[in-house]
Amino acid sequence: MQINLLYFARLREAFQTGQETLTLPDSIQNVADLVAHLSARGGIWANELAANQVFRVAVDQDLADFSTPLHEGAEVAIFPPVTGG
Amino acid sequence: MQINLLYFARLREAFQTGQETLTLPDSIQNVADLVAHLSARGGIWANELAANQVFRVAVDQDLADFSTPLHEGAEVAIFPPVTGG
Amino acid sequence: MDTLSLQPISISVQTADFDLGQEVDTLSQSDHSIGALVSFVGLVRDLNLAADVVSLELEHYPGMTEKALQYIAQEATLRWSLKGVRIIHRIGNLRPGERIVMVLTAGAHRHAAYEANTFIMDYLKTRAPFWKKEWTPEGPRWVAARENDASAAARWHQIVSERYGNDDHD
Amino acid sequence: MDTLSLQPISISVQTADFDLGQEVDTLSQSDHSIGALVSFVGLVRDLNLAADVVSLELEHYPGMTEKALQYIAQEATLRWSLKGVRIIHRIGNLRPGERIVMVLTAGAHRHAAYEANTFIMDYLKTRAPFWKKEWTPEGPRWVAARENDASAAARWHQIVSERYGNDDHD
Repeated sequence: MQINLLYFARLREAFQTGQETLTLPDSIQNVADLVAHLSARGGIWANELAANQVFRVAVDQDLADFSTPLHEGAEVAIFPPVTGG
Repeated sequence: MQINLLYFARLREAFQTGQETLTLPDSIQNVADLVAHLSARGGIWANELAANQVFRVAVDQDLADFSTPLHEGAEVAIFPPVTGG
Repeated sequence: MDTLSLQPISISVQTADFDLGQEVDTLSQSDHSIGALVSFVGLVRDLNLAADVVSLELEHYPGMTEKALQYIAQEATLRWSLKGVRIIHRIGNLRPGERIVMVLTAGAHRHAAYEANTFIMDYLKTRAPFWKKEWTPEGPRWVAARENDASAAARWHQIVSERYGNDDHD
Repeated sequence: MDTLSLQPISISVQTADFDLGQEVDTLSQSDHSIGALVSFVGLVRDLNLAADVVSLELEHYPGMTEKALQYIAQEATLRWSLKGVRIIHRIGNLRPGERIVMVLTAGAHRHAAYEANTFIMDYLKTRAPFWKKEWTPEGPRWVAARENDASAAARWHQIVSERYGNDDHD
């Protein structure tokens, strides 16, 4: 399936991109699979998405957890813990 | 001793006065004594200051209880539970 | 904990209306270490009043009123780390929708400002000598005290002693 | 419980400043059954920032921001009996002393307005996608999230389920 990926704040700067469109292999079904897939890129991706890092994921603009399923055309955002208010 | 008595709101209207200066017999030492003294006037005084009535007493503009002592020149106010805010 | 000079307390008992935005601006511009401003505004409401009520009259005990409000504000600054407290309570005749009371609490952190504000209103409702009278075409009637208000104030004795051994509870 | 039409929710994400007094007036004049109005205003504070910080920049996730704030406000109207909720959050560049966020909650009774306001701020701080960056002469740095904020939001799950089986808790 194809998804639209967004990055915000510190992670947008670390990944040096705010957006990418990604076609995922069939084995990737949920958020955990996606994070592992991105982490496999190595370098900053492996560092920032490591198990000891704190980050948030939203699917279709709702906060998600690792078990949240992905679907064709999903908008998936990865960002640091929020600091508004 | 001589005290200055103030009444407010519903009690001011019931007693038909907002203020009186009272010279108390020596036996009256605290708020409980004073309330009994006023209650002994009978009529509306006995009704409003009966044990089953809810009212508040302030001595020198601080909320008091039945054991609060009185003193020469004290300002004693008797009023219904407050309803501001 | 801040010194008392950093916790300005300001109390007004007045017939005139007040401007909430201006009150908040005055307090926040006085000190840029203020991060959180909580305000409570109490209004004369329709539902509280029977359909035939034309207006509300607020009687108070001059002298004790100011003393009670000052005491309540000082208690709040002792219990929470605050940068400022402002209380305005109106007296006289008020119509439905009009403002009766305003409590502003300012602090570095929001939880102190929220809790101090709630505390002040709970105490004000049970300790400050104000009385409301409803005016109707048939005549006036005094508003009865709410038992809820007394239990809300009593609850603070327990909550504050249980949870706040110190004032660092943001 | 009131119908949803009696609990108007209004959300704004904007670069412009706002007028607290006008916001409160607009809400209170819309419904004379409102007896209690609680507002929270968050300010950029000096202490939060190192001495060399010139300004704060607020980034957000357009689309999700509005959705998250709407969700938070709706949750509050489901848990407490409210007459209205208004949330404004600013984005862009802000200097010390400037307003960042405003939450207004209106109800017939004060405890619902206080608690709903605290609830909204606790959730906003952990669920609404805003990020703060401090600008200094040496360059920018991202503000780190506070662990306190996450635990404050988590506490509501427990408090609300323990204390509020129904929405009549003035």
